[in-house]
Amino acid sequence: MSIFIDKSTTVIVQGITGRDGSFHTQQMIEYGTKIVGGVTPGKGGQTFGGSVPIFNSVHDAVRATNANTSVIYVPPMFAADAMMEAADAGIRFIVCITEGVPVLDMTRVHPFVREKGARLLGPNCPGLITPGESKVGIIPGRICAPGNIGVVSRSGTLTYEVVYQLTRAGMGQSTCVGIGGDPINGTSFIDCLAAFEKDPDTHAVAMMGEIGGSDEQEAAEFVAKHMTKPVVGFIAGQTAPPGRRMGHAGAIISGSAGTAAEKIEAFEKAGIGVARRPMDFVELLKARM
Amino acid sequence: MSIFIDKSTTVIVQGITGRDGSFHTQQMIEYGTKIVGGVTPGKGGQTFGGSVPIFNSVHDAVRATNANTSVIYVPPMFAADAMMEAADAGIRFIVCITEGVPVLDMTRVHPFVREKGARLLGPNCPGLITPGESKVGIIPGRICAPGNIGVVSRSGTLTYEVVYQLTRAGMGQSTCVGIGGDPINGTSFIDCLAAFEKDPDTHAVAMMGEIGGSDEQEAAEFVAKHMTKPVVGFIAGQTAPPGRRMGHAGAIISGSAGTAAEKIEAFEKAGIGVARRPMDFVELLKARM
Amino acid sequence: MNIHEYQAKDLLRAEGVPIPAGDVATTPEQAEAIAQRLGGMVVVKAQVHAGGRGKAGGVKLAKTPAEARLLAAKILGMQIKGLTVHKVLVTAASDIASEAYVGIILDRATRKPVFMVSRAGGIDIEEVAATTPEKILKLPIDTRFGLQAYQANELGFFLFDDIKKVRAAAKIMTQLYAAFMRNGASLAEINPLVVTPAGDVVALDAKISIDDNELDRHPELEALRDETAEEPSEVEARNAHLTFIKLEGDVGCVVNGAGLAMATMDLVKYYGGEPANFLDIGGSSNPEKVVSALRIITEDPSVKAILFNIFGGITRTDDVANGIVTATKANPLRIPLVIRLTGTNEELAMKILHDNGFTASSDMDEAVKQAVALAHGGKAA
Amino acid sequence: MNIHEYQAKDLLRAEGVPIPAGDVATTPEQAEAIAQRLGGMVVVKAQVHAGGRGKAGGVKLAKTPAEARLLAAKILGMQIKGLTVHKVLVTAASDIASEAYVGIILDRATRKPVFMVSRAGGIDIEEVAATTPEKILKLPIDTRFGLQAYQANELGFFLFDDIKKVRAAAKIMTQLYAAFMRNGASLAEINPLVVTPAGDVVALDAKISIDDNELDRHPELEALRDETAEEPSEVEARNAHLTFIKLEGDVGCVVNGAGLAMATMDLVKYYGGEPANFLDIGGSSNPEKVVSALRIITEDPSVKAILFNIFGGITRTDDVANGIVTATKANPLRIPLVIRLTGTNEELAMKILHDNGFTASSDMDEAVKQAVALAHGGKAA
Repeated sequence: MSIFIDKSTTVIVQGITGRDGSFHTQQMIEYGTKIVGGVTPGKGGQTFGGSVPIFNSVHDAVRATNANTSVIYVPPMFAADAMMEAADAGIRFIVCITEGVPVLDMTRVHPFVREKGARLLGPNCPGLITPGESKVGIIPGRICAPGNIGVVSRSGTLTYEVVYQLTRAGMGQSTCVGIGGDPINGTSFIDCLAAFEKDPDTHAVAMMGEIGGSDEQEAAEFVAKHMTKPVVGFIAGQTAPPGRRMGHAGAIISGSAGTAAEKIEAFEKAGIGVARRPMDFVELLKARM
Repeated sequence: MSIFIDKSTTVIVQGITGRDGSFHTQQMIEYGTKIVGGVTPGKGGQTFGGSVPIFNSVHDAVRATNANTSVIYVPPMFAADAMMEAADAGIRFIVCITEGVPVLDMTRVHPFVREKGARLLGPNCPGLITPGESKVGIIPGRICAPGNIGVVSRSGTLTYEVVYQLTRAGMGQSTCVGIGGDPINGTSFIDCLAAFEKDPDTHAVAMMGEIGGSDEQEAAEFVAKHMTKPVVGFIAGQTAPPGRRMGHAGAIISGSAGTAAEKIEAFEKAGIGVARRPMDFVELLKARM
Repeated sequence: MNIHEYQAKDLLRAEGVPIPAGDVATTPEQAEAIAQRLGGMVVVKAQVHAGGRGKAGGVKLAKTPAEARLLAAKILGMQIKGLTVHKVLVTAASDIASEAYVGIILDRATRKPVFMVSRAGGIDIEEVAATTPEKILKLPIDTRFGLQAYQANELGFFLFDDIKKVRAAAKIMTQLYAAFMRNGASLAEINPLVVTPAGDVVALDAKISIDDNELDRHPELEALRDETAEEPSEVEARNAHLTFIKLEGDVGCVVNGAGLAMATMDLVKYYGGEPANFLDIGGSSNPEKVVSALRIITEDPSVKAILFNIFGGITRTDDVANGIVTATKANPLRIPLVIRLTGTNEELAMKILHDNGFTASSDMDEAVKQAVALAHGGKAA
Repeated sequence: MNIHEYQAKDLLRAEGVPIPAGDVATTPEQAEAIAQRLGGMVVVKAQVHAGGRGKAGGVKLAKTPAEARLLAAKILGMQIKGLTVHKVLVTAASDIASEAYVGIILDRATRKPVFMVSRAGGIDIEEVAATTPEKILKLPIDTRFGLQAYQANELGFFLFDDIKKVRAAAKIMTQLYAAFMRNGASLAEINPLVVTPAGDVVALDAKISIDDNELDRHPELEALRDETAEEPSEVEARNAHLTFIKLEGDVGCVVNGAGLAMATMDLVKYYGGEPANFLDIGGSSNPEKVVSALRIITEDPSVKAILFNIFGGITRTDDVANGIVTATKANPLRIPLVIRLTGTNEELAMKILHDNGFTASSDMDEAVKQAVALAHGGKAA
């Protein structure tokens, strides 16, 4: 088992003929992901790599392939439209890799996708991988191994770092999910934690947060209330300078300054193991399983 | 029993100090409706008629009075805002009397109200009355009498005409609802029919439709499928000239020209008694009860 | 509210829709001057609020400015579906490789603006809908989110195969939707949307109807109203805040409320008569409205009897009675009048009428029968 | 992206927000001329991307144009929080009866723009939030529907009792929201919103931050960027498509990905060092970016050692290796360099580095320890 994707997941790629889209489509196919189609308006009728049919629209692609999942590699100004198109076409799980999506766009995309009953991961995320079964996005397959650790993270390469260490220590993963670091995104820590809690093949969870906002504090509360499985967490940004981005005003709204210290305190209060260094996950998880 | 309102309904009036609002508030109070407050921005703290408190906003009014129903008499350019304010403030049943609300406004108001879980009646409607218990809107109380006929209509004065005849014939009403004639409104024939079907004190339904659109055809289908109680219907506009309003293009979308003949045929097919004249309701209902 | 083709095109041009150059003329000389300025072939098009202008001879191709003048002279003053042509649009002629239909209509069932597009353009879209509905794509737009790019593309792909034309059409969809929303339209149509031999996608004809309820918000649109293009009695009625539609019958009807007005007309027909009009005096009664209503109805020589049917709710029947008295004192009626009044202040109204020599009934059925009989030369019962 | 007060005021004026007249000056003479033109008392305000300008002496009242010139001469060139003042805003002085705070911020938790308003204006809103949170009203706005009139009124009533001021404030809320949405802002603030003794409601100061992701859509906003108002190394980094923030430490960090970059800085600190910067070379690797990163870091004299931490995913580690080789050939390093590389094309990268005399580790922990030791004058392990 796993969360969100497995070997039966059928995927279409939005922006399949673009630079990033074509590269990662190839990578996903090589990993074993069932890529059933791609979308590039105006290239409908062509194929990708001689075998994957290309369509003019997601609606056309879904009608022809019955895909349930979509992964998006279109430029940032087109990403909101791509997410909404996927949701409107009946895609159930939308993974948006695109970085640089205007945040105000997301204030409309989020309710749209929710109304259509779809799940959105991202934008500005590395996607997810269920090792040995399917990867949707850009997480390098060879650093992962099948196993029982659920991994969820706001960051890309930091996830790779932790997964790499887990794999080297013989601790495989059920699913690794990068939820992305944008202020407004589709799937939260809590969504992933809830899914991991339900998944019988996940025995423990590694969670990597960052400074800013209060998602990690809410996740900690969720862990305390609803999770029976051990969770180990890390917060990046203890040395980051305060107030360089939305900082303070955002903090007034959330009632939290979003500092690393605050988040680590919330983790400790919730009984979450706190990794001080990325390499601490292995020992902390072992101690709890 | 009754539908939508009864003697426990607590009502606030939006636009209570306006010409229409103040007149009809007085009428409603005299009828026995529980008017618990009014709203006019800038007149918060004053009272209407010495006893009904006035508030600056619906939020304030709901906080102070716990009203569950609102009736709106504001000018057309402010009506959309008034409906949304009521829904946002937690009002469960919103009755908009205002005529002349831009239709595009309603394309936003409708989903907003639905998202908030409220019911909207109107706009451009006479409201409703549960004889002997409560009236919300402008239907003249003295033409009604308590009883077992449910009345639902797209028109105002035509409703009065039919209700008047029913009352004179000794056939009282459970609730009389004017859903309004605007292209986009909140509560449909079907909503009312479903409520009447569930209401144990409604034994038969009188329904008055008009030319245009396909609401009556859909209502007829609903009657055929879901109603056990007798229904008698009337369609106004058999002699109306075609194509003077949205006419044809609208017909292309709905797949119906919206003529009286079409609607009467749908009624007959659904086993609905067809009143050829407003005065025919009495005999047709009697024959079916 | 209907506006003219040239006005609709101005609203679309403001959003960037590609439309051949043109200008409006009220005289043959102006038409010639415009044709001169445009150069080349022009089309002279009658500006009236009616369909079927082409079949009626209201749309003509002119090879020279002089011919444009001659054609304008013919078309100006022409009657199309009972409306006199006071203006012509003189516009550059386009070569046409193919024609499509694009429209947006505010739809009751979906509670949304709905796009309708078809490759079968130029001809009557109702006919396409009736005979080959699969040739029309209908796409409802959620106004909370607006028209999305993927939807504009879907509409474009339904019309064209070539991606360049798809993109051009998608852009026009976005512009048409913007015009629809910005102007509070209930209908906005481009028919035909043509592809020129050079591959350009342009709008050759346009029609926009404005939701009357939006006019308070859009005074600049109210200014587009062309009263010379309407039935004079309907203009007079609107200015008196009455809803009035002229018909062909002989029983003039004055009613409060649209539903009751239609039901009254139906009952006239039921008893063998023909209504001369639809007239709704609306909710709030005002003796002035009654005076205006009587004046408008009596201006129509085919009216043989007048029927009042008033169910007083908000409307105070004594106001109506006073209006009748005032109006008939100023301009004594030369045709019979049947009055039915009931509801708010009924007793007072009856007294006012009796005191002034009128009789009135409180029964609708009876009143309608009487009015029909009187219109047919019979006597009041 | 931050913009100056005078630019933010221009964006708000475009929506109709009432703001005292003013203009921007880069010389004392210009400041005098503006004061002359405005007449009466003026305020001379430093235009820098930093708070606390008043406390720093960057905001002064001038009674005469000559005094405005003198004050401008003092303020221009002044340092405020490490930033040099290159521009002053000269604006008509207003008498103040009361001050309020109005702001909109894009909020992560509600996923919406959220209005914050308070009667406690003029002072630091963070302090109000910390000590008397009940004095702040927070109102999230659903962008599908926009700011509704009833919400604008609610905000107005929170600030004022008098209905005229409530309506004036409500109108400003609508205008501020329009400016926020139209310009793709992440923050828009009026602080203080003042009431004058005459009862007028006007904006005395304004701050707008633009979401960087919106700039492709708004080239006119990109043009508002004032590079003279920023840290030069950060400008250079942005032009090289790097995300860079200068800090006070001595270990220069070059990392791919923001999360890993922060984790790397944390680990530097964990082992007793101080990071000299945050630097994210981003996803798609490009040897040029590495060259720029090294140049920017080595320009800072306080950097004592440089640490590369690259986890190759999309980033090809051989590209990074090539970048290091190219950069150090052109400008030989005078400080130690520690390289950690793993992931995509790791073997190739290691070979490139070895062939050019570099050593590299594949272990993050080890590399960070080394870099800290080297910065502290120790030797690489």
